[in-house]
Amino acid sequence: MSADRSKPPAGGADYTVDELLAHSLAIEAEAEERYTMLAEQMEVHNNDEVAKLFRRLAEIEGKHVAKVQALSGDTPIPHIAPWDLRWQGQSSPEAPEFDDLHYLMTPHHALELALQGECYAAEFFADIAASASDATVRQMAEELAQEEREHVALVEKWLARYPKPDRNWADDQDPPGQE
Amino acid sequence: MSVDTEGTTAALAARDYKSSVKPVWCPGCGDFSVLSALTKALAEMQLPPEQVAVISGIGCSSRIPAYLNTYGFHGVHGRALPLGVGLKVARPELTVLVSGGDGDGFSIGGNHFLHACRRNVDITYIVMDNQVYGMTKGQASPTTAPDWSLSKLTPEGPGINPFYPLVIALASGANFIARASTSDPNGTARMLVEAIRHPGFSFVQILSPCVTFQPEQRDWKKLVRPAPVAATSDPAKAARRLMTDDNLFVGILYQGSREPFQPRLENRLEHPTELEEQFAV
Amino acid sequence: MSVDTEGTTAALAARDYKSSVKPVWCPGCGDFSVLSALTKALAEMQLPPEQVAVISGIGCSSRIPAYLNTYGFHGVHGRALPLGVGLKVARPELTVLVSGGDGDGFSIGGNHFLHACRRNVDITYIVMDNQVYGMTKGQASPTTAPDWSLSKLTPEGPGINPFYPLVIALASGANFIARASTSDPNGTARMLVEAIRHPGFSFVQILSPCVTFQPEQRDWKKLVRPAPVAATSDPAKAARRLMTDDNLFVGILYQGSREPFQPRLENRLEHPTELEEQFAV
Amino acid sequence: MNPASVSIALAGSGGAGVLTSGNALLEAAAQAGWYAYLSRSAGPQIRGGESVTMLRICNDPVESPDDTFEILMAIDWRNFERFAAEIPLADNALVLGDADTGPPPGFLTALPVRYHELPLKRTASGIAQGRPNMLALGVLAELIGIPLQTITDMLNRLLQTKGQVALDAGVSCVTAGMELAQKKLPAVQRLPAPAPRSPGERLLITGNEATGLGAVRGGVRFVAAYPITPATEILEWLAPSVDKAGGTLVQAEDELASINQIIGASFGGTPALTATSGPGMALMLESIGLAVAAEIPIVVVDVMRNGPSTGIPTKSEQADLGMALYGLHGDAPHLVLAPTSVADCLFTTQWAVHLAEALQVPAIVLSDQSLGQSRAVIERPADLTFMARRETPASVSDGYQRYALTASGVSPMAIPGMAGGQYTADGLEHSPVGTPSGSAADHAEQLHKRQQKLSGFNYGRHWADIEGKGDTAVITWGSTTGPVREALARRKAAGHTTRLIAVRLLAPAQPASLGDALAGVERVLIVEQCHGQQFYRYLRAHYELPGEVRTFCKPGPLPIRPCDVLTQIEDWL
Amino acid sequence: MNPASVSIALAGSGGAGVLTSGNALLEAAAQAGWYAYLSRSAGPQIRGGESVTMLRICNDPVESPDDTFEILMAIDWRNFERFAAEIPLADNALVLGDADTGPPPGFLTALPVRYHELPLKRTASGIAQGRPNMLALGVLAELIGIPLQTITDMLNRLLQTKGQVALDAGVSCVTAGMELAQKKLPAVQRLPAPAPRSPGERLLITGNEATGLGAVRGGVRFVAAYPITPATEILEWLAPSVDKAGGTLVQAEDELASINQIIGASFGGTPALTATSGPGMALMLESIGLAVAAEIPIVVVDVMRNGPSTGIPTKSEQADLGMALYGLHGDAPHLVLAPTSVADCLFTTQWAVHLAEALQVPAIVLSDQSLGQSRAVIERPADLTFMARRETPASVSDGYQRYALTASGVSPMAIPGMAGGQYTADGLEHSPVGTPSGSAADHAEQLHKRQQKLSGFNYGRHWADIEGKGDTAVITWGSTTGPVREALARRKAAGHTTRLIAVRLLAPAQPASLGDALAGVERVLIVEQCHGQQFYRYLRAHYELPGEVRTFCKPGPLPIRPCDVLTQIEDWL
Ligand SMILES: Cc1ncc(C[n+]2csc(CCOP(=O)(O)OP(=O)(O)O)c2C)c(N)n1
Ligand SMILES: Cc1ncc(C[n+]2csc(CCOP(=O)(O)OP(=O)(O)O)c2C)c(N)n1
Ligand code: SF4
Ligand code: SF4
Ligand SMILES: [Mg+2]
Ligand SMILES: [Mg+2]
Repeated sequence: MSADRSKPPAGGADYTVDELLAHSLAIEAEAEERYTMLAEQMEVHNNDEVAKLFRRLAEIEGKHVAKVQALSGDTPIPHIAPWDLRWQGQSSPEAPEFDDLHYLMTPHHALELALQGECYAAEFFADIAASASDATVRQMAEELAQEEREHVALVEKWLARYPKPDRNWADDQDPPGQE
Repeated sequence: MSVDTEGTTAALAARDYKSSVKPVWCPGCGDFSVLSALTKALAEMQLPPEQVAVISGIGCSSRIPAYLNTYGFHGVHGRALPLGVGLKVARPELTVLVSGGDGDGFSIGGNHFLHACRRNVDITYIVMDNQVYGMTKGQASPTTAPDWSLSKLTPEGPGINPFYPLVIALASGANFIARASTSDPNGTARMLVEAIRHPGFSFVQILSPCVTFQPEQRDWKKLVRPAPVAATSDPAKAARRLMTDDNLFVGILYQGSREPFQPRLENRLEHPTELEEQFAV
Repeated sequence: MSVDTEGTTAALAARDYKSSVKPVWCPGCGDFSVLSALTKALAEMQLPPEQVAVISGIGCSSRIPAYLNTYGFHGVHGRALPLGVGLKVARPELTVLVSGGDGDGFSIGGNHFLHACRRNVDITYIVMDNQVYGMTKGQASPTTAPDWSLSKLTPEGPGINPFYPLVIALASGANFIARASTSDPNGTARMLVEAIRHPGFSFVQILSPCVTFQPEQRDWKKLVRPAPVAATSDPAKAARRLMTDDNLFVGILYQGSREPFQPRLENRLEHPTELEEQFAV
Repeated sequence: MNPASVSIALAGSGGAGVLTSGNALLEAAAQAGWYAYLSRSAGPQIRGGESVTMLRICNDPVESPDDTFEILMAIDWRNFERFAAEIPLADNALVLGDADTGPPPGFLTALPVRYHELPLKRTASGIAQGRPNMLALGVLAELIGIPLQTITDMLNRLLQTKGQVALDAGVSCVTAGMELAQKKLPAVQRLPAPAPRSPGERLLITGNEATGLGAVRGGVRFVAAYPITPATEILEWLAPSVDKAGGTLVQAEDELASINQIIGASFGGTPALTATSGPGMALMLESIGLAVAAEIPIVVVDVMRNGPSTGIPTKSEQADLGMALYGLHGDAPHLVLAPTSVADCLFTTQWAVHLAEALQVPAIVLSDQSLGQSRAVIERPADLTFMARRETPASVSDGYQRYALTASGVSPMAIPGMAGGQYTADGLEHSPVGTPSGSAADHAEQLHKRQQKLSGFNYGRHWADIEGKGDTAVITWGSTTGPVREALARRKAAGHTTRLIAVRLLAPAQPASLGDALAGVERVLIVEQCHGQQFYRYLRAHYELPGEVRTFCKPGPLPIRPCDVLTQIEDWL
Repeated sequence: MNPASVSIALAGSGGAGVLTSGNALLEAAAQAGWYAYLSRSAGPQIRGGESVTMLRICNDPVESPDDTFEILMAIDWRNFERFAAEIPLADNALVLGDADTGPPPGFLTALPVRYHELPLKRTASGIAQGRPNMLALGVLAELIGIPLQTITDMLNRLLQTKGQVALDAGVSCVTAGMELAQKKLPAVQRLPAPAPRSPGERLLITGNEATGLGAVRGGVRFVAAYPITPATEILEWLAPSVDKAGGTLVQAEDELASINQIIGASFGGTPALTATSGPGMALMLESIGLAVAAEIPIVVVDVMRNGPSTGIPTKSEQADLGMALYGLHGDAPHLVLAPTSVADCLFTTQWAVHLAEALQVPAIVLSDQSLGQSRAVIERPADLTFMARRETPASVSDGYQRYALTASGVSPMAIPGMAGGQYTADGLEHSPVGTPSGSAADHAEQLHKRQQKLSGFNYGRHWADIEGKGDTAVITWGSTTGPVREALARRKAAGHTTRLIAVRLLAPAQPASLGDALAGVERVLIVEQCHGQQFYRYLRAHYELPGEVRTFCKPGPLPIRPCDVLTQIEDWL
């Protein structure tokens, strides 16, 4: 039942400003936390290269959190329970899903995941911008979408540096349970 | 815990419930998602971490307490539930969660599962079900399919009827019964909140893939779907519904209203030596 | 064993299955009736006593093997089922019966009950249910009513949901499930014959009064009545029927057709040292 | 000379009421001011079996059965031969039976005893609601010299719920019994009159009840258990009592659950206990190891019965010692204690709670069927200071280390609810913070800490009961202390001093203290009630025993009697 | 002089394949004709963690790690410091790393070693499907002197299912590795060429596999078990093997089930075994007591890991000795045996099956992680005569007594199916017929019988490995035998003889035999791998130790090395 993570709720993306802020904050905070957890996983599994990438991505998302907070100015962003956040997928558009990880993954894989997340986020905000009735919402969403698009470009640039690994990349030389 | 400038304690965020210990789970393991859902649930409830205890047995999944900033107890294999029951009965004001794996809970711990459901102490039991013994490197657990032949111990498959946790929970009298999936961490978080809030024994089975020994479980996210009907408080209805269950419906199956088991704990003695009088000659 | 005048072995009578040991049970105890029904069942089947093994745990009811002229094993509390499973799997040609009490089988032995139902080895499990621990002088068992307050250990009653053995047996996958009552020893004998004949794991709960610690159970004979419908092989139907069960209907509830668990036990080696070749250098 | 004590056996079958009248006699003797000690033995039937009540009455505190019985009274003789070995009769003992219920067994009348018949049944049938056992009570009261008034007072209390008719019947029967004795029986030499006592000065209690009382006094407020003979009465007493004290008792589904429930409760800060017997204790060992590793205080009482396996569930033996000392896997230091008498069940259990809490460690208390199910008059214990007092951190801050290395080895323990103290208790080896660790250094450190907190603690004088002087010492433990003590008292009365060392703290071993206690000793006799010399092997393993060493080692179910010990010593010297 | 052995550590993380290439190297060395011994250590992660494979190659059979490593090769250095304590390096050791995966940890380069860099990753990336670990294999093969052909043959076998490309890649990598070594590395002193061997003369096997093999050879045809580290591989090997031999393995729901399933099967006449580790064994104790009382032969293998509680599940220690010896409640005599080497896992398990069956008693076999998970080249065992042969009644008639008192204490056991032999096996104390009995006489008789059948049996010379002469003796057991034996061999080479006594039969104790073995000894050193002196306490309890006694007692997880033992002896003398 996996739906498209990039989409706001079907037939009802008309967020208020508060809602938009709450959603964007949740999306960015989740992404920051997720990347931090993924970096830890790679550290524990001695995949330093990917760990560093995830740390870097976490930092970027951290800045995004700050950015959203800045957007809201002095008015506190209302809290929405995670399950009341509205989008079509089961998890937030931007953060990679836990089960997409592999301990032997390469930077290429990591960046593909990141790229997917950034694209989803960009589309998500773009969709809102396109369908919102409130002008402030439209403008804010467009701003956020633009930001995400910049990220997409950045990640695409990084990705170019890491060619697709050969298809045996996940071959485990010491498969578990072999002893 | 973040403190705002006025010096009053600000709201707790999910990350405030995480400890600094890094999980040893395999990247990709469903248990990460459970950890994330659980911290979200605790944050939503704004439970002070020191008022929460998370108790587990042994297994990959049972390592979860150390990754949380609550009180924790990583006990022995199969005995998490009685640890939790003892703690809750003696300290009813605490929020007690018990968590672990399908091997821990349904194989060696099966008896405690039955009797914890019956006893209905107000705790929440979270089983991260991956249909395998992850920690001991891939043997069949009670929920494993009879023809799963990847374990050296049962090279032709365990060959026995799987254990259906929700059915057993219902048959034994659990007060809240639900199934969640790691592919929906926010939905899982909500279900955990409801489970924790519901008085009495709450049981949440979470389909949590073992990417190492059951890699095909990555497909679960494509297969799970919401239960077609809402929670019921009628055991008979719940039972009927379970008959058509393919173990991939997620949602709250049953919410009962049996009174939780909780002795009063009220001292009625001036001094313990009063108890000697009955023997005095 | 009676031998007829021609020197050929005559039919075995029920008494040929009794040993010379006199039961220590309280006069009036339901277990006498179970003993009688069991010997009748064995006689009806004309099973050679040496081909039958009766395995038990600890409790008043668990004393039954010594009163029989079959092979017997009076094991430790709660572990009769694994003793029986091990014996049957290793010696499939024997008829293996496991018997005991509700405390032995559902409290300390609950996990083995679950897993024996699942494993479906071709044995018959007879539980003499008196809703009490007779042997240790009257404490609540899992099947005891929550408000039964005659035990000093639970002076206000155990206060917990009773264990429903038939429900759990069905939920865990037993292949034959029935309830009998000591007030009808012949009906019980017939049910035991059917249980023994039915392939796979057969479970028979026998309502067997403890006249000493549950004297009101003497009234069971007035209350039990035959199940209104015949046995089914459809678990869903059986489950529905259990929803209206008041635990006093006697009869066969369910007869399934799952294949029993029985490894082949077929030597494919000329000599065990063949197994060494894989290590040879 | 007046006799020092009188021992009476009261036999009967099928609801003859020998336990009721035995207990009534015990209570009356206690009310009259004597000390007394009652034990019983019964057939395998759940009810209606043959049984004997054995009572010893004395002017001084009594903790052991005597060598022989002066009086044997049978309401009937059914299956009496099964008890023959348990009731050695004194020469010239008074044997009383009722011809109407059948003749005494032949082996009895062949003994040098005085057999008398009493028409108990017939006399009782002449009294409305009359019962032979109440007549027997009257007979015995008269023989011993308990005044009718004392018995009447006691019956008034005992039967108050049964109504006036029952009470009248009781009094009539007792009176008739007294008359029968006066008319039909020779006078037996009576005990001296007891010293006057103020009421409430002493307790009439079983070892199992005393254990429960010690637990509550020590601070236990959570109990989880699974019934098992002969430990169940501890639980039966505790269920309402711990509830009154603001705690609770949970009947668990099995011993695996009960041990883990108490560990959970204690993790939560509540002193917790379970009681069981050998088979149940065996099931608990894995989780007791968890409490060792995670440093959670708990108390586990094992009321020993005859092993191995199910053994003889209703009889006494001291053969779980090895399991209690060594039964945990890995290096798992813990406490093992054993009460030395019915009275001491109270003290030792209370002390065990105190020590377990102070040292954050499991304490195993080895009682046995004989201590647990015997009922005795004991001195009322002082309000001892040994209470549960667990060290908790004065304040918890970010760097809190649950398993910090401290001078004593005991680390202050945060309790759920203390903000900032959050940690995860773990059975995996761990660092001082509690994080799992496979490092050799962490393992060595924590092994050392857990051992040293026990070995470095000052247990004071209670580690053993040490009495007497001389160059011969008897070392014993648990319920055999009573008969040994009595044997040595007899030797002393005969002018020979012998040392008694009854070890209360079995683990950790106290070699220096035992060394002191044995200074100057040339002969050591080791007395224990088991077959496999478990105590002797333990002593050899952990202590230096001076001079010549002999063992007296006899399995249950028969009790060791003072004369058995005396014979061992006298044959040697 | 040629070196006696060469020790190599191969480190790497995250699927670098150090186990695969370590095993390949082991196999190649074995094929080449050497003896070898491989062990490994890994982080707590289930997969992808850091790990080291440790290999020792030798001209003679080898049963112990050496004091130090001559060669350390790292595919990468991630988390290597965690293993530092496990890999003591020889002075001048060759340390090899790949600069492309990062520099070696500072503490390493500070040591007096020769550090060389090898471009493993880079070279591998130039080969289709090339892998650094295969290069490392080539480097090491070249250093040791294993011919390319031997490696190629071995790769042909190992990779046959992976296809030609993988095989070609393997061969290319190994060849490239050999060239790298020739070009970049100094020559190391090589072992002498191995003696020529006929194929199949020796086995390459882990202790766990050898245990399984011993079980099947002994006659075991039913196995029930619950997985646990580090015993699981016994079960993994047995599952298909016992099936081929006409038996079966059942994965049970828990250890309580597995122990009772094997008791049930053995009651039915089928020799039966389970394998577990400390925590699981603790759960089995109650039921092992049942097998003692009911006299049912079973074998329980405990592959020990670090305790207490969950401890360190993947590491080795000898601290379950106390539990194995004394952990049963009541007086419950049984057998405890321990293999003294990887090879001996086979013999000792087979002998245990034989003894258990002959004596109708449970036998506990104490292996440990180090024996169980090490893989070694061993001599192929002779077809030993120790087989399961249970005494059954020649004919059964009405008066059949299952627990008859016999001269040996062993009573012929009827097996279900034998007409007329019907009896009820019982954990309650019983009469010779098997009827429950609470009588003191029956209890004493059966206790005596059960003890005497063990103590009166002639175990022959296998009770211990006894080697050497002299007035100093080292007593040890289990896996520490290897390092002790090697230490004493070194002393002998230096002209000093020392006795070795490695006890294989731990219970029942054999005091007379040990007395003989110790004749003339003045100094005894006791060596064991635990914290609580369990073996020393056991020896004190059951044996007389002559002269001065010292103990060398070190907990896991670090192995005891020959030099540790040597130091102890040399510091003393
Ligand atoms: C008494 C005991 N028996 C066996 C084990 C070994 N053991 C550790 S974890 C485990 C199974 C874990 O499976 P599960 O509970 O499903 O957890 P997962 O690793 O799959 O999350 C087993 C058998 C043990 N630690 N203790
Ligand atoms: C390990 C263990 N725990 C507890 C006991 C004590 N015990 C003996 S029988 C029994 C309960 C028996 O109840 P049930 O099985 O219902 O049999 P019943 O006597 O009612 O026929 C208990 C708790 C024991 N023998 N072993
Ligand atoms: S082995 Fe399976 S369950 Fe364990 S951490 Fe890895 S993926 Fe998760
Ligand atoms: S106590 Fe109850 S169950 Fe036991 S023998 Fe007596 S009546 Fe039967
Ligand atoms: Mg699992
Ligand atoms: Mg019962």
